[in-house]
Amino acid sequence: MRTITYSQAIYETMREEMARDPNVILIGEDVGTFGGVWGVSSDLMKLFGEDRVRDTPISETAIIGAALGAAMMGLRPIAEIMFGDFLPVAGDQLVNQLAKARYMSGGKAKVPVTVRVTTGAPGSAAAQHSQSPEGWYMNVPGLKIAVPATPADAKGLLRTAIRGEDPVLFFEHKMLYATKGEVPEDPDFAVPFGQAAIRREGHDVTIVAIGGMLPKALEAADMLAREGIAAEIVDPRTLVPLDKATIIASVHKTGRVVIVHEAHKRLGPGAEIAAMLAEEAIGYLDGPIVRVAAKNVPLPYSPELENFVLPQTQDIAEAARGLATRKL
Amino acid sequence: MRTITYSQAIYETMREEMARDPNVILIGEDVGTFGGVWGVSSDLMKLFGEDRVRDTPISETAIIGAALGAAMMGLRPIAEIMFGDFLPVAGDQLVNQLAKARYMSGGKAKVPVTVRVTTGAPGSAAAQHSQSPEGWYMNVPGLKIAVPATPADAKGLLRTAIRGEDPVLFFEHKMLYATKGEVPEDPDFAVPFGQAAIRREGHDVTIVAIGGMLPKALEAADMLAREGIAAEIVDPRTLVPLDKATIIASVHKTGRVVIVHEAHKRLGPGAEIAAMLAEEAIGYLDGPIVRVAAKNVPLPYSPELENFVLPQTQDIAEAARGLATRKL
Amino acid sequence: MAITDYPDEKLLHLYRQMYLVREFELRAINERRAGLIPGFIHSCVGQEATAVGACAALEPTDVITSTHRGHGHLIAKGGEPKYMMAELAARTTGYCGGKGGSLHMSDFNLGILGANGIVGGGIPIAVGAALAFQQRKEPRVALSFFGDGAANEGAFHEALNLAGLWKLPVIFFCENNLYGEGTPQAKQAPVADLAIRAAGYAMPGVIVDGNDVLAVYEATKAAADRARAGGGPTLIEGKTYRYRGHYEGDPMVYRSKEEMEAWKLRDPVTGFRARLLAEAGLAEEKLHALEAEVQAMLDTAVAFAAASPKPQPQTALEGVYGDTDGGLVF
Amino acid sequence: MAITDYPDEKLLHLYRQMYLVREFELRAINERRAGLIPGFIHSCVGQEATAVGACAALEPTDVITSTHRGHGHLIAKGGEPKYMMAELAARTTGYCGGKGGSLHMSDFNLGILGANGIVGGGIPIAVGAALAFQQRKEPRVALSFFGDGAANEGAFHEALNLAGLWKLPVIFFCENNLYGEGTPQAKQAPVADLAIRAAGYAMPGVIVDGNDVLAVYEATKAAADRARAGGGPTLIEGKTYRYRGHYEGDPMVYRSKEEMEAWKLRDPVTGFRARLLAEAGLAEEKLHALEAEVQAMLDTAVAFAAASPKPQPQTALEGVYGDTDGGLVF
Ligand SMILES: Cc1ncc(C[n+]2csc(CCOP(=O)(O)OP(=O)(O)O)c2C)c(N)n1
Ligand SMILES: Cc1ncc(C[n+]2csc(CCOP(=O)(O)OP(=O)(O)O)c2C)c(N)n1
Ligand SMILES: [Mg+2]
Ligand SMILES: [Mg+2]
Repeated sequence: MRTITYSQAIYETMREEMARDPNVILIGEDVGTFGGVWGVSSDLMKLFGEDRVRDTPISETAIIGAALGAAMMGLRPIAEIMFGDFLPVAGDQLVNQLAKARYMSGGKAKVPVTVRVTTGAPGSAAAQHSQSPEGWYMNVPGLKIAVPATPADAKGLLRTAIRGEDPVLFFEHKMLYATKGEVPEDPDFAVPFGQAAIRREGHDVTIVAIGGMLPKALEAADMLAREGIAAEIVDPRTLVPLDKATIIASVHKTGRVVIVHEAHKRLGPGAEIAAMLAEEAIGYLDGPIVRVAAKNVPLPYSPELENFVLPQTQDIAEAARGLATRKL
Repeated sequence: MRTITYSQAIYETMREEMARDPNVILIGEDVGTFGGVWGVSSDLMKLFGEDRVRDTPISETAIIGAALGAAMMGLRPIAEIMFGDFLPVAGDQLVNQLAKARYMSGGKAKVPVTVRVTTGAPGSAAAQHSQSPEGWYMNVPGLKIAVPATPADAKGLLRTAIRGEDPVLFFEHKMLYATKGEVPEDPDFAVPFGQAAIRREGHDVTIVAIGGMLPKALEAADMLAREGIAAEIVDPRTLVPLDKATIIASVHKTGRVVIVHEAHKRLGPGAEIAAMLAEEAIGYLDGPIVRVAAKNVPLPYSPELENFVLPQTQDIAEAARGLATRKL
Repeated sequence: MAITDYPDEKLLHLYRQMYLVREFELRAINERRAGLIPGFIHSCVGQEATAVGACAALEPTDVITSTHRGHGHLIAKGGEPKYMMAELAARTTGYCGGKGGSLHMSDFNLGILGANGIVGGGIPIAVGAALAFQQRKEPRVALSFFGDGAANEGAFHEALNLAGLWKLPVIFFCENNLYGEGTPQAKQAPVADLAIRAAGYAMPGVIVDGNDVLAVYEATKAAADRARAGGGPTLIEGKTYRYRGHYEGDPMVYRSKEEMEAWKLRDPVTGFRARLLAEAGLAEEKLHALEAEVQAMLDTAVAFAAASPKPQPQTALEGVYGDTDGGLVF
Repeated sequence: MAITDYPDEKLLHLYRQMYLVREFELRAINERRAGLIPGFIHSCVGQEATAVGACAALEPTDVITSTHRGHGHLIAKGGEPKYMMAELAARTTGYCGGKGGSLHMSDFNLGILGANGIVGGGIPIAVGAALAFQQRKEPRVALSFFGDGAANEGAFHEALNLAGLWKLPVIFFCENNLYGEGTPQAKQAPVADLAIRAAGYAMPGVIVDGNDVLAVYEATKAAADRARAGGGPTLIEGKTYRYRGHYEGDPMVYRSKEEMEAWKLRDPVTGFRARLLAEAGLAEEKLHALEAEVQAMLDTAVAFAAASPKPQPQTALEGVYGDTDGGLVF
């Protein structure tokens, strides 16, 4: 299988879906001429025209609202919000309109909108350009939330989002764009929502790693392996819906679990996974449920401070080691 | 001690603090002439003038931004957002500006802003006027979050918020406004943040009840008492900061815990409490951590549907009973 | 256009619709008091001409977004009173099966994309619908109703800018009823005429007498024709007044009896009725017949609502998502 | 006012400030390449006259809010290059102790309420500051800088409406540099002159040559005087141009060399220098001396930044809250 980057995988999927279905359009700030500030939309405007790839003014509320209205009329818009930090600028349209339109109408409104948005700290971008908002809308029923961690998932989950019937927040981690991986060429290759992936098998401790934390978790698992500790790594792939069964099965096997995300710890997405396990699988646990996450402070600019605030490979390894070597 | 309503307690506190400190102002939609759509600000405009009690246009972003800027200049604004559902309309000012101003400035910016906002379902108000957003901003460091459940706490926590140095989201539950309780007359009576209250002692099961759920939890405890089950009820009072010690101590005593909130279950505020317990107190637990919360669907209009979606006294009693009578 | 230039049917249709809106509201208010309707109602009594005049200028394939004060818009766009009443009564037969209520009624077949509980929330959605029409080169128009208060929300600004920029086929219809809840328009914006904001978005801004259904119709028709021809959006401001409280139960401390009485002299429904008789020469019997028909229709609507089943609690869990995902969602 | 009507010191001050802004930016860009500065920089090279002209019209007790392209605003309002450079270098001695960086620098003693990473985010904050001034009857003014792109955000609209309504002492200064990132202004708004939007908020809208520091100064002074006298807000649009990429590293595929070259003929800094010599009759030595002084100052600033300590990791946990709550917060 060929190897491409996460960024290319997203680009390809948009190109393929736009070629396949004239109802798919892309709107957002600088997605056209500029090719996206992250370069992801590249030449799509040249390929599909200014009508289907639209540079918008800097108006996040209008972007999401326009995507929603267009979807109601039968389009399948992809809306790009440049930084996850800007989602609150469009807060009402996301929370009160997009998420609820179908339900409030008694199930009649059709709202297939994919909101592509970046997440995570790219390094010294400070408090308003480094956040990981994956959890901010998990308490809002109606939205689905995808957190692809590999190029193949970026492709497969994005295809599912675009072809699906629901509003999806699709989180692209900035530090994953350049990562490479094998991606199937099948033009219908898709990854269903709600199916976690076991990224590495192990029986000593489960590490649930969300989005951009996967590479760090894999690194940590390598370190642990050298110490004789076999970590199993579960990548949930989507937070809504959440594949409880796979996570629970892994915890059943290992009895220990570390949940890792780059979002702040307090009520980050890991809190839901931990709470779910404490409710549905507490009998399988041989120790505390540990969360490794960003500390509860805004992201600072200084690299020294930022590194301290963000969860590091060492932190993951340490937490997992602590659990695995713990006397029961 | 005299008995007043939750609503009066809030009104009184604003009146007293405005009389005490000329820097305290109140701004919001219909807070003046109309006296607040919930009636809470009553005659404050008459008492303090149109300068200090300002009816604003319908512009939530401007309201929060104006409060923030005024606070930076030394005022202590109270900003009212009529329904918690509208917080996302001011999303950026809350999440990226108000919450982070102090930190981003290296601790220099002063942002004593109290955002008073209603929460909870008042009955058949449907999906955009019934939400419980207490958890939506818990993942945003910099904000404090108060969830008063009694008239005395409404007074004491509000005073702490107004006199404090930090931005506070102060959640007033619509169904609590008319509830009555004893409230001290001491003009400096204040309730510190981060100190939970034991609302009822018991040794069989802990019920952590947030905000508007307290009356229902007390009712459930009465029912359980008649069955011989002694429930201990913990009211966290503030979600940020969270009084972990009191919650953990109660769980240590009872070994069983039910967490109750009106917010949707998925990543509602209870997830953090559950995750915290699973991380810091799992050894004290004799059973799963159960959350009783609104189901993960938007709030429907029909009373039958709404009652089904919202957590009821019966649900709390059932969950607590299930834990307390469980074979270990 | 003089009233006599309109065909009788058109005039009768406009009158019938306004009368229906007015009487629907009065029925709904009654039925709420009587206990059939559980939720709040923001009635549009007094504002019938903006709803009816604007929608009369639209084609069936055109679409609207509406507001918290939306019953009139829905009826004017073809909404059926019985499904509306059933929705207000929270029945399975209602437009949203009882899930939406007054604030969220919609009928996608009729191009009614939804009332809205968020002030200004529907404006960007209408722009999105217009974007789809432009994209597919369909000769359709979207119209967004909103109040004077909504014109101060950020969503208004972003929506109008995008529409003006892309020359989208959309009409922004501001019903300026002089109040946003208890706050007079003059305390919400420093300009009395919100239509002047149109210039900031390079679109025409038009002010009409919102109590004159023909004036509203003509202004909207002109805007719709322009939009359909690729001429882009228009901002229309209809000056009108609501007779009743912001919501039913509003103590209305914020305005004077005199003001209210003065506006009632310019009643859009009875005023138009008088003109039909005096200027258009229509026979009163025709109006009587039509009024009786509307009353009968409303009797039926109320009976239909009352007789319809309440939803089964478990159905609350349906309709959140379009993909079922094998039940994994919850 | 003719250039000869200005006292020499004033002219020299304006030139010095512009020269300092320009040279600060070039140093910062260099130091970023050299590795001293870890984060992104959005330089304002080419836009010196708007920053300096506007701030020169303010009093020390007045305040500003700034943007992602804020170094010039800060320097113009009195910000010290060494603390700025130290902040860019993420040192404890920087304006925010290394927590803010380019996007969030502030100095509350100087009335600099902060750069901002959110387009349009600072506009409502300036309105709030003005509210405090009005409330306390202080003769102070708030000025908010923002770009042409920001004028399409909802926050702009809500902020201007509130300011116009309450006649707050605030100046909205739009630096229209013809682009928002890679998108030309003409593709962001359907109006070329954003100043016309002022009419929608009942405030004056003024267009100035943003590359002419005196024109900017005069327009801002007039607005500040009006604001201080209770006359309310003004929207000023300064037409200008940025020479460099949106950020350092921007490939600039979206504009032509010709366009860039044409604007360089109207350079705000060198153009003003030439006028000082030709029209104001200032001696070149004076300018040389001043330029040398600025260069020395910048040498010091860079050295200061480089020699300053990096923050201790644990200090990341400080400064989130003003009340400590006995450590309970985390
Ligand atoms: C974002 C938001 N803010 C506030 C409200 C509360 N609210 C409901 S209707 C209303 C007044 C709206 O005024 P206007 O737009 O003039 O419409 P009208 O009620 O006069 O028809 C307000 C403030 C809301 N529903 N949504
Ligand atoms: C709310 C928000 N949307 C988008 C961005 C990304 N962004 C940063 S600067 C910029 C362009 C701003 O254009 P303009 O306001 O004209 O200022 P300029 O960069 O030209 O000085 C954009 C889109 C942002 N920072 N914040
Ligand atoms: Mg109104
Ligand atoms: Mg610009």
